[in-house]
Amino acid sequence: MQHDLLDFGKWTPFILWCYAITAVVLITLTIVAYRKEKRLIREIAQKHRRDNRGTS
Amino acid sequence: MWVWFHKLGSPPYFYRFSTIVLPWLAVLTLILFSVGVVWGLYIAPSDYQQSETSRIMYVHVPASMFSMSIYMVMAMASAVTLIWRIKLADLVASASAPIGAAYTFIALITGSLWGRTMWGNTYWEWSDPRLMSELILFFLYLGYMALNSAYEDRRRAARAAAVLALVGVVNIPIIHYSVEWWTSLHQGSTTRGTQFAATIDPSMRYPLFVMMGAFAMLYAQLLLKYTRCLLLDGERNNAWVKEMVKQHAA
Amino acid sequence: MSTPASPTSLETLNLRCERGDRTLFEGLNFQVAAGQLLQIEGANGSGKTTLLRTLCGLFESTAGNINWCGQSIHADPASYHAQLSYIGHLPGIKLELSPRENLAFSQGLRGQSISQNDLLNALDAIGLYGFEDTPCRHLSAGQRRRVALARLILDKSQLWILDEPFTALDRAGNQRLSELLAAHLLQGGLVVLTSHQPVILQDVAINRLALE
Amino acid sequence: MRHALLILLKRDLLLAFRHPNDLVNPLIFFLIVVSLFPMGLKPDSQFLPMMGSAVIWVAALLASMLSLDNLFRSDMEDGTLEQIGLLPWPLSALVTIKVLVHWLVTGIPIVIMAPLLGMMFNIPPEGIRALMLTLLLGTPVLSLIGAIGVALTVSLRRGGVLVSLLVLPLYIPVLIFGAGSVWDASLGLAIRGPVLFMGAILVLALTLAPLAIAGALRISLE
Repeated sequence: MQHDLLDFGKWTPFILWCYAITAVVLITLTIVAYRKEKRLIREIAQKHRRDNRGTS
Repeated sequence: MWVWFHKLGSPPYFYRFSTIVLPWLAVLTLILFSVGVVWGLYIAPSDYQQSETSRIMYVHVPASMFSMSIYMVMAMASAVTLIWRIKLADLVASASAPIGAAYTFIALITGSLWGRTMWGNTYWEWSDPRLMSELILFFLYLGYMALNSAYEDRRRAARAAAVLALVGVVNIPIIHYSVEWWTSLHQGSTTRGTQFAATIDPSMRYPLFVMMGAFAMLYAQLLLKYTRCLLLDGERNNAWVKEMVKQHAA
Repeated sequence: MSTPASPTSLETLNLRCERGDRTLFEGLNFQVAAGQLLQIEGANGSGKTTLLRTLCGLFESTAGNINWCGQSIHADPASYHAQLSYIGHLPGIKLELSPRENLAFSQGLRGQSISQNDLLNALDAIGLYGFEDTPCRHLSAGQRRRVALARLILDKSQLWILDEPFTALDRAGNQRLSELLAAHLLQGGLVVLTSHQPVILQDVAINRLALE
Repeated sequence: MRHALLILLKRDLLLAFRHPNDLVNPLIFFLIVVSLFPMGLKPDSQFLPMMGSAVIWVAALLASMLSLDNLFRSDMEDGTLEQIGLLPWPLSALVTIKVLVHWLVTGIPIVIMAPLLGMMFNIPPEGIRALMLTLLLGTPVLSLIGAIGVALTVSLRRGGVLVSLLVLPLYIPVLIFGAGSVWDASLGLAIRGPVLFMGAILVLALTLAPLAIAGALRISLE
């Protein structure tokens, strides 16, 4: 069956909402995970620099 | 196999292993999602009964399927935590919870939108057993996360949450059965849902499989990532973390 | 009960405890034999209470072993607990109940039947004569502690683990507790306790262990 | 050991009766919540008998949960819970006794009060019989499951709301079967199936919940 791109008749908004909400949730989850790890590494590295300066 | 599993249980090895695997998983997830979405939205035909709305299936079915499986993973990891006291198992359980909750949330939203297209005017139909079970599962995830974050001591949090996860997993079949019984009282049966996933036309089955793969890979990827975060947080004073951070900075 | 294969003793092997991500102590080795008292010293937050709770089996160590009579305390907790009396920070008595009821219940829960006479004698010995039937909420902190200490007399267990037993006690109470400890040790009992003040007992050598 | 369990039963009952307020408050709560609902409707509403079973069940569930808060808390605060944890008996047996006491002092009165409230809601006699039967089977399950939640949170300073978050979702099957069978019975339908299932849930809870409660308490005692 041939389509216009992203046109599903009267149900278009419902289908697009489904995909949009899913995308937002999943992307947020991914971004949070990646940023969290980055922040943690930075935080730990900073603490070690602080500690090293204290001992030397 | 067992040796490998055992090795994976040691934090530094796990960290190195996940560093290698993660980029591949990320690429694979991206590919699967792109293929799945394009296939599902554009190429796949619309179901002759449900018209175009069957396209919602490609997100709803994998999300609801994995929302349940992730809880099972959590329960198994919790059992391992309680029996063998393997630190990593606890982290896997804790890291799974937000992902599982998000999948459940997606399943609820898409299920309700899909239902709206079929039930007519309501977004929420109490007589749909799957949505009900999904809702209760969502509550279980929320309770697990609330308990997990209520304890300050990581080790106690892990064990308390593990007990809760196991209690929850014993309850899931009972909840499922009770909801099924309850909705049968209201005689509102629905024709939608996962049961036709196996019987549907191949032209719709393949994009569904692709999306299932995508959701699975995303879960694996996020699981590794969240576990790494918890690991770094918990072991920040250990030698291997210091070493790793130094390498990272260099 | 069958006689234990090895002599009565409590020992730790390479014990290590953590709270949160902080290591309280590690590589802790000591042994307490029959007739010995071990006093654990250390600043606030050095893990004294945690160590005592670990010895009781309430807190789980991260590594190492605790052996009672040569056998891990986790192997047969029931028989270990039957020979253990623990008095922690909290006296473990119900304020709604009188000292007499408290003791009757705590002994009953341990599965020991105690005659009223023994009960009253124990309360008398710890200096609570005339307070037997006063609800504990009307007693002072020191008196409440005495109710808890009266358990030691009645329990007849070999191992006493006491967390700051001297707090809140007056001089007379101090004296009575010291006598109680000395008598227990003389009968071949074991005591592990924490205390901020020096413990002085007649004719008894005191082992000390300092936590950093 | 049986002797020790009897002593614990006696002790907890005695303690319960030394705080008559704590005994009566959950029941008053139950009564008030149940009578609030009709006030939210029109006075001559025909929905009353329909809602009755659900309202009474939900109120029973909340009353049971709220009264659980003190199940371990006071013992935790005065150190007797530690002593109980150091007894030479299985902790799961001891906690079962404590839960039993909770059921005796809140579950049983709820079962007894329910018919009166059922009549206020115009539930027919068959429904009231079903209400009592299901409450009799269901309230012990509520106590057992609730005790798990309380045991998990007793060492936390702010446990109150958290407990309801953990416990209420787990109460759902009992609620569904309980309220559902009352409704069915009022319509003259057979309720053997759901009642048997509730019995099965009770047996399952009796076997597994004590283990979970004991495990949770050990964690809270650390």
